[in-house]
Parts: sequence; structure tokens; C-alpha cells
Amino acid sequence: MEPGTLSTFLKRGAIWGFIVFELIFFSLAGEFLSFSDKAFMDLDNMLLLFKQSAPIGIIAVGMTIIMINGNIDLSVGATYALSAIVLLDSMTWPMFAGMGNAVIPIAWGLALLTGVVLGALNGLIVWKTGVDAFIVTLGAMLGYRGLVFMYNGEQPTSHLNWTLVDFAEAQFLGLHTATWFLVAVTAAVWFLMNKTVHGRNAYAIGDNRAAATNAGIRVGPHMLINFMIIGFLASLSAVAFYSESGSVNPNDGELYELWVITAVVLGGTKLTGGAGSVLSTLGGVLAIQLLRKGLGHIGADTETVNLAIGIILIAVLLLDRQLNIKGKEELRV
Amino acid sequence: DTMKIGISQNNVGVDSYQTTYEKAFISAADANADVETVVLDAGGDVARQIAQIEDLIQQEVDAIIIWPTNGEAVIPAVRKASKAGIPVIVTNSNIAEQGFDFVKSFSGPDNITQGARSAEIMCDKFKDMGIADKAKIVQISGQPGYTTAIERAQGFEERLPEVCPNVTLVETQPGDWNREKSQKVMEAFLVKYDDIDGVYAGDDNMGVGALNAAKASGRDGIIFVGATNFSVGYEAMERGEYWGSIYQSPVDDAEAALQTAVDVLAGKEVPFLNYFDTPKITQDNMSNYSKPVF
Amino acid sequence: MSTQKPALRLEGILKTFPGVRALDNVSFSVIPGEVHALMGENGAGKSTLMKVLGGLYQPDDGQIIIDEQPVVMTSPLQAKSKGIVFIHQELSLAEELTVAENIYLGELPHKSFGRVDWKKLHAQTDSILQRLKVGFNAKTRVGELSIANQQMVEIARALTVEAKAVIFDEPTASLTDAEKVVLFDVITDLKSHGVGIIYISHRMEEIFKITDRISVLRDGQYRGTLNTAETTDDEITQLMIGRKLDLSRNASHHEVGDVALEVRELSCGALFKNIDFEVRRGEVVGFYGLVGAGRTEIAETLFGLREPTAGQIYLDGAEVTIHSPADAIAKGISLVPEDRKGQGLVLGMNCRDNMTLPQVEGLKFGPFVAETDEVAIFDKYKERLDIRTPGWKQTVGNLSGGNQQKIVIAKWLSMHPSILIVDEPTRGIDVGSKSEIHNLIRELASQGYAVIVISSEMPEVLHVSDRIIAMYSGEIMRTFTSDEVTEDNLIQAISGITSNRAA
Amino acid sequence: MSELTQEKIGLKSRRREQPVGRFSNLKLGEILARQGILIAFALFLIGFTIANDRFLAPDNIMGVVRSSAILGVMALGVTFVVLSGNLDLSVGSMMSFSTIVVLDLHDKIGPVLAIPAMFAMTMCLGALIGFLVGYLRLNSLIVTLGMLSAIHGLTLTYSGGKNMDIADKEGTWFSVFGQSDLVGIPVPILIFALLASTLGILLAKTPYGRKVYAVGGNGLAATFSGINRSRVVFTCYVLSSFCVATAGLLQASRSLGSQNTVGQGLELEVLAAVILGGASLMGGSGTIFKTVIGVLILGFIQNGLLLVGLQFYAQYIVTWIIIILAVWLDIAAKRGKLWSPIA
Ligand SMILES: Nc1ncnc2c1ncn2[C@@H]1O[C@H](COP(=O)(O)OP(=O)(O)OP(=O)(O)O)[C@@H](O)[C@H]1O
Ligand SMILES: Nc1ncnc2c1ncn2[C@@H]1O[C@H](COP(=O)(O)OP(=O)(O)OP(=O)(O)O)[C@@H](O)[C@H]1O
Ligand SMILES: [Mg+2]
Ligand SMILES: [Mg+2]
Repeated sequence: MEPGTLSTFLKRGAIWGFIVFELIFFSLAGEFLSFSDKAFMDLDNMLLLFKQSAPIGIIAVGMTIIMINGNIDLSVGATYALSAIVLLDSMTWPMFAGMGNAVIPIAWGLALLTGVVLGALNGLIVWKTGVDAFIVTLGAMLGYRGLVFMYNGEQPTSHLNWTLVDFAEAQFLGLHTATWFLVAVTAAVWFLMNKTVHGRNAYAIGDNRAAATNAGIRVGPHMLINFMIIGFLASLSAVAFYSESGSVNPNDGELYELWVITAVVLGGTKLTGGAGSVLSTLGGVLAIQLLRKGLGHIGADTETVNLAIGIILIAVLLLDRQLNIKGKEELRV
Repeated sequence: DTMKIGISQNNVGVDSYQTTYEKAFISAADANADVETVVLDAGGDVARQIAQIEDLIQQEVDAIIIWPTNGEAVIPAVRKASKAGIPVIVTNSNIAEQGFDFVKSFSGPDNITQGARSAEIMCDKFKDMGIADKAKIVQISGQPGYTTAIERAQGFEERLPEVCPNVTLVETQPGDWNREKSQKVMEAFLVKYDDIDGVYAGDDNMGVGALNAAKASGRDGIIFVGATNFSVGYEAMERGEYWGSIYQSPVDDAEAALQTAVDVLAGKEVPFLNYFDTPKITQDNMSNYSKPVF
Repeated sequence: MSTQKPALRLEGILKTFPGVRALDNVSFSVIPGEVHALMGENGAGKSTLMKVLGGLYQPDDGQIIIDEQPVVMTSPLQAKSKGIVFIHQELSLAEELTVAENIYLGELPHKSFGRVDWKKLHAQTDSILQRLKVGFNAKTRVGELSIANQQMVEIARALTVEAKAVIFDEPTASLTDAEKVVLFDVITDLKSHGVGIIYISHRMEEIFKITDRISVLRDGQYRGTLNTAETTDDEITQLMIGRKLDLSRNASHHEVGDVALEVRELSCGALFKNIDFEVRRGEVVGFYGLVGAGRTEIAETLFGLREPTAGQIYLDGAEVTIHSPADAIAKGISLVPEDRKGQGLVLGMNCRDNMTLPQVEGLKFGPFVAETDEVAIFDKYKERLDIRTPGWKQTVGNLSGGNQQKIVIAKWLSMHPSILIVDEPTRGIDVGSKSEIHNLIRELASQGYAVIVISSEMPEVLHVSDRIIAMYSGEIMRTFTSDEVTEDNLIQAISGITSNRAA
Repeated sequence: MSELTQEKIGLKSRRREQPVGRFSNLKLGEILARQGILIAFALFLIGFTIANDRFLAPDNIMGVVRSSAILGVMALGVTFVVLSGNLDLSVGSMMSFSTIVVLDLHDKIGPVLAIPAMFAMTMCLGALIGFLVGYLRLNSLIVTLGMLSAIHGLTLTYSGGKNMDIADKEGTWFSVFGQSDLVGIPVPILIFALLASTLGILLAKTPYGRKVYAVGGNGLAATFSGINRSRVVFTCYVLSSFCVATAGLLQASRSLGSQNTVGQGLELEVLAAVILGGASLMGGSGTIFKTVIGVLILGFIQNGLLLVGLQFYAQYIVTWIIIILAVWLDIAAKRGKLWSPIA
């Protein structure tokens, strides 16, 4: 069985089953509970679903790499916010004055660079000090957030560039710009993890670090690169989102790390590393977004939304467990 | 034909003001037979709020009320709604000027005024006590990054030197709208500064947290002023421990927003800026006000 | 032979761990085309020496010399680039990856943009697997393989590169005879290509079969080198442990008592069917069979880890249902599991706590664990089994493989079970301790315990058992008494050739 | 017979005595090195003392410990959960729940009944999580994250989203847990100390503690040793919820009124304290003592930075650096090398 083929995909199928369940449930419930005449499974609504999944989704794809590699990154939310600030603020820098819209690609580049640098910093610390990635990135979650606040105090950083907004709101072949970002990232990372030496080594490191070391794989550089990738993707997510919204609050992106990790784990990636798939992560992201959207569609209030999200996360695990229930012959451990 | 009105709130779980707002909004809508609502909570997340606006547009509601998580970031989403021909009403905290073209009306309190009035309450009290020339105060602000927190701090900081130029604000630290956090912050202030004559807090929740810290360390004579009156603050005022605050009602806030939306849909003229009054409340005049429900 | 230039030399290697001097001025060399055995008791420092050579540990002192050039070996990668291949004692595989990926771990063939060249990878792997005559292919996920097959994947790594030297650290500990034959073929083949081979094993018959020279370590010190052709068992043992071994079976004939355990028509799905046997007090019953014969699964069922689909279990004549290991322990059954790292030990815990884990509830002083009693138990078995560790506080994961195994055995012996099941009890254990463990098993039997020994080593089964049950493919083929059993009829029985079934 | 480079046969039977002699005793330096976190702790204390002379004032120290007590009590329970190889992200939200419930019941049924009722309700939630993770073996991260959300919803439903306050704040004895002193020491500190030592002993000295380590270190080996892994995990969560209930009690008693969000975000702080103390997220290693150190470090960092009066964002950045330095120092001392051996 070659890694990443259809069969592995279906084996982790609980999440897709759950998505189908959500679609059916909210369509039916929507008939009774929603005041809208529009059906839940309306095409435009589904296209919106993809678009709205993009900010979390792009980061989650990166988190999949990190978690397959056996690490975790809690600082993605702060990286996202800081990159957004760089993106929006750099367009107003005097040195780029008079460039017109040519400043846009420069701003994008700077934002992405920010993410890569922050990621690299995490990666280097993990590599060189040997401190667990959980601690390093938990610290960075605070530290990077501190940088965010340092940049512009408590004020939001804003720059509305309507050209940029129009670009971000555009639809090509029906899909929104942000959706294209998500699709491209998923495809690229799928390729990276399943088809390249770097990806396969990352799996090996997460699966059995000692074995990888024994086989002469350089663990440190792989981790560094993966942290740079997730930094890049966190800022790419910011680029996709803030191009459209044009203003960033200093506390934007808070709690993203938890939702991102939830999506990744729902998709079947192991917290301990070594196993996981980008496509399933995408399933996890869609499932969560669909849940929020659906609950909004049927008009659930805040308490209910919180209760429902909690209960449903657990229900998905139960479903997964039922699907993979062990035979009677299995060891009772 | 019923009016379908959707609202995207800022962050309902975060404090009782917003929760009470939500409840008041729902009951006001229930009371009006012509109105159907869908109430959404952005949980403080801009991305989620924008998604909610998009969803509301997609569901073809008749009007959208928005309590912005970020007064600028929602502008493109608001533009979308306005392009789709859906009137948008902003509630509680306004959006930035660039977006004014896309919204019909704003209704809500004026946070800057609230901050300014708190400064006046504080200053008047110091004058009464005869320490207006030397008083030292500390500030405990709301959660960093929130417009409300920023504006309440801003209003206070601008107004104070105008009315009481010799009062010094020695330090500001955020208390995150959280009584417990504020208590910790105040504990550190008390250790650090031997003279503190007054505490200004972004709301009474934090003000009471600071008060608790002062009580625990036995420091008397500190004047506590908040920028929004909560029931805890009101009670502390009754006990004579807390000097004053600003009376602001989430029920008024919610009802005003809904009414504005209904008026807009009914084709009535509404003023663009629709502030409701937020009066000062102190131990002296508190008998004129009933205890806040939140 | 000694006149030939060595492919590599280690000189004056010194390596200490906190509290342990693992290697003390050790020198060692390998000549191209020779198979050089490295022998010594458990904890003598064999694996450590090889880890120094493989770039996993930096020595505190001493030199590695390859092609007459001193080399500072800082990483496995570097060792590999110098042509040193290391087949580890403990499996070192990524279970979620395929066989091919594991074999070429760290050096996957690739095309442009770092793309893995799957075609080439699978073709190369398949040709290696063919040489090894194994029953799985390049695309199998390693986690799905049996331990023995996983070991073969490790071994396959030796064939991937132009090696100057290949280190095999106890490669046969979990291999069956058939696989051993394949391994020896591979070694002969490598040897004929001028590769120097370092072979670590505790099994004398292998040493004599394939090695050319034997170097012995003892307590971290170099004790000498012998030519295999000119030496004997005794000489080696003497060098290793400083005395002669008494391999005679002692306490052999004692009274056999009542039936302690009786199993009737026991089945568990497809794992095993209609198992009938009984074990009496004072008796050692050996289970012998090929890998996958289902012996381990029977043991696990008796220990409450699996639910039988049919059949009955009787203890002292009364029918019982065993719900869980805790239940089994309460009923006086103990199991020494076959996988010491996965099932036997909490590697991060210290030696003492591991040893007393199953009985910790019983070792109480008021509500607390009676630590002095624990230390007493530890000391007793450390002495008895000759466990080499600086003290009970040492983390088990830092012990040598053999000493870890001894801790597992001690863990269950110290429970004084009335029925003791041991599954592959002497895997990775040195000759001296092995005979000590065999003696212990016999001794326990003589004290009235009922003992089941599961082993894939025929000499071991023959040596310790009063009766031997031969299994094939989940069924009992025949039961032998110690008088009637011979190597030949035992082999026949476990290969499914004989139809001479006994109940 | 072959060439024998060294002595061969003259080795007699030194077998028994020799191996013991080969192992030297662990050196004092190595024992100290294992407590790298303490060294880090001491360094920060010195640093802050230099920066602000009031830092070491007895009142301040007492104040920090008292306000760390709530976080600390929760961290004690989470230590058990983490040791057993699981996570608990629900503690913050559960603490809000306990606080709100006990405050509400205080006025309805009186403190004497309210306290046990609140403990019972909180521990039911703990038992539910324990059942899901322990017996059904569901992923603890997702289960507790789900519970974080669900319990928040529950709390909001219970309170109707309103702040909960005791009506008669002056007249109730309920404030003793959070506000009064006993023999000159604040009661929260006493409760924290009592709980820490009880749980510390439970973990280090009893069979139960041993089982927790075994289950977290290697669940399969624990099962093979006759340990009921499900039950151990279950009890860890129940214990954690007991600690959360205690924290809720302290919180409620300290402020006699509360918001629904009082515990929000504490889950990560608690986890940070536990990990800072050196517990491994993989399970099986860590101690109560170290968790207490982790809690105190976090508390003193927060307080020290406030005293120094840095901008809040500078506090974030300094906290980042301190956390990483502390853990780095700890593990560097353990491995005897500053830089990691990662290739
Ligand atoms: N990482 C480590 N930390 C501490 N001590 C260690 C470590 N690795 C090995 N040792 C100790 O070094 C000594 C030599 O161990 P080594 O693994 O080399 O023995 P070995 O000869 O391979 O034994 P076996 O036959 O049991 O595999 C043992 O006493 C062991 O406890
Ligand atoms: N040919 C095989 N293919 C796949 N899995 C196997 C195969 N043989 C054994 N296994 C599984 O691998 C595990 C360990 O294998 P091991 O070599 O110990 O076999 P085993 O079944 O324990 O044999 P025995 O009962 O004879 O000891 C067992 O749980 C078994 O189910
Ligand atoms: Mg070894
Ligand atoms: Mg077996």
C-alpha cells in the first residue's frame, strides 16, 4: 500500500462520513428551524463554506506537517496576526510611497517573510536547545503576541486598499480567491508530504525519532524547515484573509491554535506524530466550519452553540471509535 | 410580511453586558410580531464575524445589525451587504468612517464620553476631598485590542488633564475585563505604590476586583471609579466602598438597535449617529437609578 | 589473517555514563571479509562499543581509525558515509512507513525537486527482499509485520549500500530457524564481497557456525580475541564470565503433584483452536512451534488479555473465567511477556519500581508503598539473576538489553505465582544468566509451581521441559514427554508434517 | 588456541564483587543538575529583586503565593492527568462552572449544602471526561477541548449569562476560604499547601501514584502488570475535577461574586505551569513538587513584571524568554550540555 493513496484516505473516513451527516442534518433541520428560504446545501453556500474555511484551513495544513513531524505549534495565531500587521502596514510605508498598486506584491512578500522568520525562530530554538516544541511555541504564543501589541499598541492596524479587496473578493471558476489559496496549499503540501524525500523523512522522524537519527536523517533541519513552512502558511492565511478585510486587531488569531489542532486531530493525525494526512485535515476543517455555519443557519444561540460544538467533537470521536472497533480476538488492553 | 433581521454580536460569552444585550435583543424581537431574527455570536473573531455577514447575505435577510469586532475589518463585508441591497445597522461600537457609506445608522453608547465622564467623577470627588492637587491614580483597562477598551481609556486620559491637571495617572495595566486578573494587577500596584488615591477601571467588574485587592491589604481611602456600572459595582456603592461609575444599559442598547433596524426597513428617516445617553452615577445620586440587571 | 590490514580499528575507547563505566580502554578491529564476533555478558558494553563506532555515542577517550585515518565519528550519517551499517539490537523502525521506506530510511532515491523515485525504490527493495526470501513486499506497512519480519527489514538495510563494515547486534534474538538460515546466507555473501562483519550474539552455535574470530568484553574491558576454529565453548565462556558453566540439568526429578491448570477445547477466533492440555504442580511444560503458531496468544488468553471464543479453563479443578491481568494475578497466574520493551517494562521508570509493579498493591506499609521491602526484593533478584546496574534508581531504559530482560523475569518471579508462564524468557540473555534462569525455572517447579515455557529455541525447550507441546498453526499437534522427544520428531510436529496428534 | 592479546584465564571468580565496584555513586553535582528548574527559579528571583526592592517583601511574597494558589490547586490535578499520559484543557471552563454554581447555590441552599453540591456536580463532569478518555479511550485533547466548549455553554445556560454574586457579602462565613488568615497565613495558601502535600505523597509514596506513572510511562506494560489502566485514567480526571472544584471554591470565596469567564484561558496557564515544572506531555514523568515550582515561577514572573512596570506587551515578551530559558536550563543541566544533541 503506497502512502497517501485512496485506501488510507478512506480508512480515516469517519470525518467524511460526519461531514455528510452534517450536510443532511442541517438541510433537514434548516427546513424547520431556519427562516431563510434558501436551502443549506445551496451551491453558493457551499462555495462560501470553502472560502470561510480558508483562514483556519491553510494553517491547519501546516499544522499537519508539524504534527506528523512529532511537534506542535501553538504560536500560529500570533504569527498570523503579526504577518497581517506587516501586510497592512507596509503598504503605507514612506519608502513605498508612489508605487501605487505595485506595493501589493511587496507587502505580500514582506508578510510571508515575517511568517517564515518567526517560524524559523521557533524551529531554531527547538532544534538548538532541545526544549520541547510545546513549550517553545507556548512561549512564542505570548512573545509574538507581545510583538503584535508592541507594533501599534492596542490600536488596530488598518489599511483598506480596494484593489486588494476586489482581488480577494473575486471568484475564478466559481471559487473565491481564498479558496484557491486553500486548494493550492493543500495540493502542494500533499505533494510535499507524500512524494518528496523531505516529507517521507518528516513522517519517519515523527514516527520513531531514534530510528530516523540512527538512519542518518538530520532531525534538526527537517524540523526547522517544517516550522518555516508553518510560519509561511500562517502568514499566507493572513494574506488571504486580510487582503479582504483590511484591518487587524492586535488580538486577532487568538485561540486559532486550538481550533487548528482540533481540526488536525479530527482528521486523524496523531498527536504523537508519524501518521496523518493533509486531506483528512481538510475534512476536519470543513467539518468544524460546517458545524458553525449550520448552527448559525438554524439559529442556535451562544449557549447552544458552545454546548453543541463540545458535544459534537466528542461524538465524532465516538463515531470514529465505532467504525474502528476492534474484533473480539483483539488484545484487551 | 415579516422582517427578517440578522445580528452578528461581538463576543457574547465574554461579559454579562453582552449576554444581557443578547437576551434583551431576543425578547424585544419576540415582542414584535413583525420581526424574525437570527442571532449570531462572532466570539470575538473577525473572521467568524465576516463569515456570519456573508452567511446572512446568503440567507437573504432584510437587514443586518452588526456589533463590530473590529471597526475597520468588517467594512468590506458591510460593503458586500450594501451591494446586495441589505441595509446595515451598526450597534454599540461604531465602524470606521470609510465604511459610513455602506451603513444606514449607528446606535449605541459613546465610549469616549463614558471615559471622559469617569474622569469628571473622579476629579470632582478629589476636589471635594481637597486632594485634587496631588492625587495619584492608577488605571486598569479592558482587554487589549478591544475598541471599547481603547475608547474608554482614551476618553478618560484626554479629559482628566482638562479638569484636574494636577492629578497624575501613574500607571495603566490591562485587567482584561476580568475581576480576578484585575485583582492581581491591583495587588501588584499596592505593593509598588505607597500612595494611591484613585483607581479608574474600564468597567465595574474590574473596579470591584481592584476594590477587593485594596480591602484585602487593608488600604482605605482609595476612590474607585468605573466606566460602566455593573450590579457588583452598584452594590459596592451601596456599601459606600466604591465611588461611582457610568450608567449604561445593555437593554437600551439592544432595543435601540432593533428599533433602528425596524425603522429603516419601514422606510423611516433615522439619524445617522444615534447615541443613547450614559449618565454619571455616584454614591450621591444612585437612588435615582435602579440596580443594573447584569 | 591477522596480517591483513584491518578495515577499521577502535583504539583505547573509554565511555562512561552517570555512575557506569561502560567501556574502559577497549580496542577492537575488523579485517575485510571476516566475521568477527563480539561477545560478553549482558551489560559488558558490546552495544555501547558499537554505538561509538556507529556515531551514536561520542567516546570520552580513544580513537576510531578507518583506512588508517583517525575519524571523529559525530553522527550516524557520518558513519554511514564511511560505509558502516548498523543493524540495531532493538528494532529501529518507523512503523507507519512501508518496508521500502524503512530499508532506505535516510537515503531514499530521488528525482528532481526532491521527489521520491518510488519506482526505483520499490524495484531495489524488491530485489533485496528476494535475496532475503521473505513473504512480504516493498509496499507493506512495517507496523503490520511480525517482530521477526521487522527484524528482517532491519537486516535488509545491510544490503542497501556499499558497506565496508556491517554491525549485527543480536540479529537472531527474535528470528526463527528458517530466517536464520537466510541471514547466514546474507552474511556469507557480504563476506565474500570483502565486507567486514561484526556479529554480536549470545548463541554459541551461531558463533561457531559463522564467525572467524571472537573478541570478548567483560565489564567494559577488553578480554582478548580468539580464533573461532581453534577455540571451544568453555574457553569463550571462561573468558566472558571468568568461570566454567555448569550446564547440567539440576533438580530434574521431583514429585509431580496435582493438576494446577487445565485447559479444555480452548479457542480464540482464528488465533488458536481446540487447545487441550494440563499442567501439574512441579511440572514444566514447554510450548514449541513456529512464529505465529499461536503460543503467545494462548498465554495471553490465560492471563486475561484475550477473551476466548470457546472452551474452559480450570484452576485446581474449578472452572474459572479470567477477566483481566489483574484477575489472573489474583488467581496466581503470572506472565513474562515476549516483548520486553512494549509489554514488559516502563522504560522511563527505575529498576526497582518496574520490578515490583505488579505487586505494589500488596507491598504496603499503612497506605504507603513499603519501599524497604521493595529494595529487598530488588536486591535479592539483582543478586540471583546477576543484574548489572549501578543501583535500583537507574532508569530501566538505560540498562543493556539483556539486563532489561532480567528485570522482566524478576518482576514476575518475585510474585511467587502458582502458575508461571514465560514467553521467550531468555531472549538476549547471556549464556551464564541463561543457565541461571533455566535453573531457576527448574527450581521453581521443584518447589511445586506449575510452569509453562514458550520458546522458539529448541535447546531451551528440550533443556527445561518435562513435557513439550508442539504447536502448528493454532493447533496442538502432539505432546511429548521428555523421554520420547527428539529434535527430529519435534521439528516434524511443528511443521505440521505429522498427523500423530495427541490430546 | 589463538593469539591472546591480554590475560585470559587468570580471572577466577571475581564475578560477584566486581560489577558493584565498577559503579561509582551518583555525584552531588549530578543530583543538583537534576534540579535545574530550581536554579532557574533562583536566578529569576534574584533578577527581580535587583529590579525592584519590594519584590522580596514578605507581604508581596505572601500575596503572590496566595493569588497563585488557585492556579496552583488546578495544576496539582492536571499533573496527575498529564502524568497518566493525557491532557486536560477543560479545567478553566470547569472552574468557571464550579465558581458560578457555588455562588448561586450559596444564596439558594446556604453554604453548608452549596459546597458539597458544587463538588459533586464538578466531579460528575470530571467523571464524565474520565469515562470518555479512560474507558472509551477517546483522544483526551479533543474530549477536553470539547468539554471546554460544552461546559462553557452549560455555565452560560446555568447563569443565564449573568454575573453571579452573593447577596449578603458581609454576613457570610463563606469568605473564610479565600480571604481569611490562619496563624498569620492566608487560608488559600494553607489549602494549596495541604492539597499539594497530600497529593504529593499520594503520587510519590502510594501504590496508586506508582500506577499513575506506569500507565503514563507505558500503558501496555501497565496492563500486562495487572493495572487497570482505564480506572487509573478515570480517577486522574476525577481527582483533577476535585482540584478544580477546590479552585472554584477558593475563587468564589475570594471575590464572593464572579463572571462566567472567570477561569477562561487558565487551561493553558495551568498546563504551562505543569510543563514548566518539567512534566513530560508524553506522560510518565514529573512530580507534584516540580509542578508547585512551575506554578510559583509563573506567579512570580507575572508579579515581578508588574512590579517592574513594563508595558503589558513587554511583559508578554519577557515571559516568553523566561519560560524558554527556564526549561532550557532545566534540561541542559540534566543532560550536562547547553546545546541539544539533535542532529
Ligand atoms: N544511555 C545509557 N545511560 C546509562 N547507562 C547506560 C546507557 N547505555 C548503556 N548503559 C550501561 O552501559 C553498560 C553496557 O551496556 P551495553 O548495552 O553496551 O551492554 P551489552 O553488552 O550490549 O549487553 P546486552 O548483551 O545485554 O545487550 C550497561 O551497564 C548499561 O547499563
Ligand atoms: N505471519 C504473520 N503475519 C502477520 N502477523 C503475524 C505473523 N506471525 C505472527 N504474527 C503476529 O505477530 C505477533 C508477534 O509474533 P510472534 O513471532 O511472537 O508470533 P506468535 O503468534 O506469538 O507466535 P507464537 O505463538 O508461536 O509465539 C503476534 O501477535 C502475531 O499475531
Ligand atoms: Mg546490547
Ligand atoms: Mg510468540
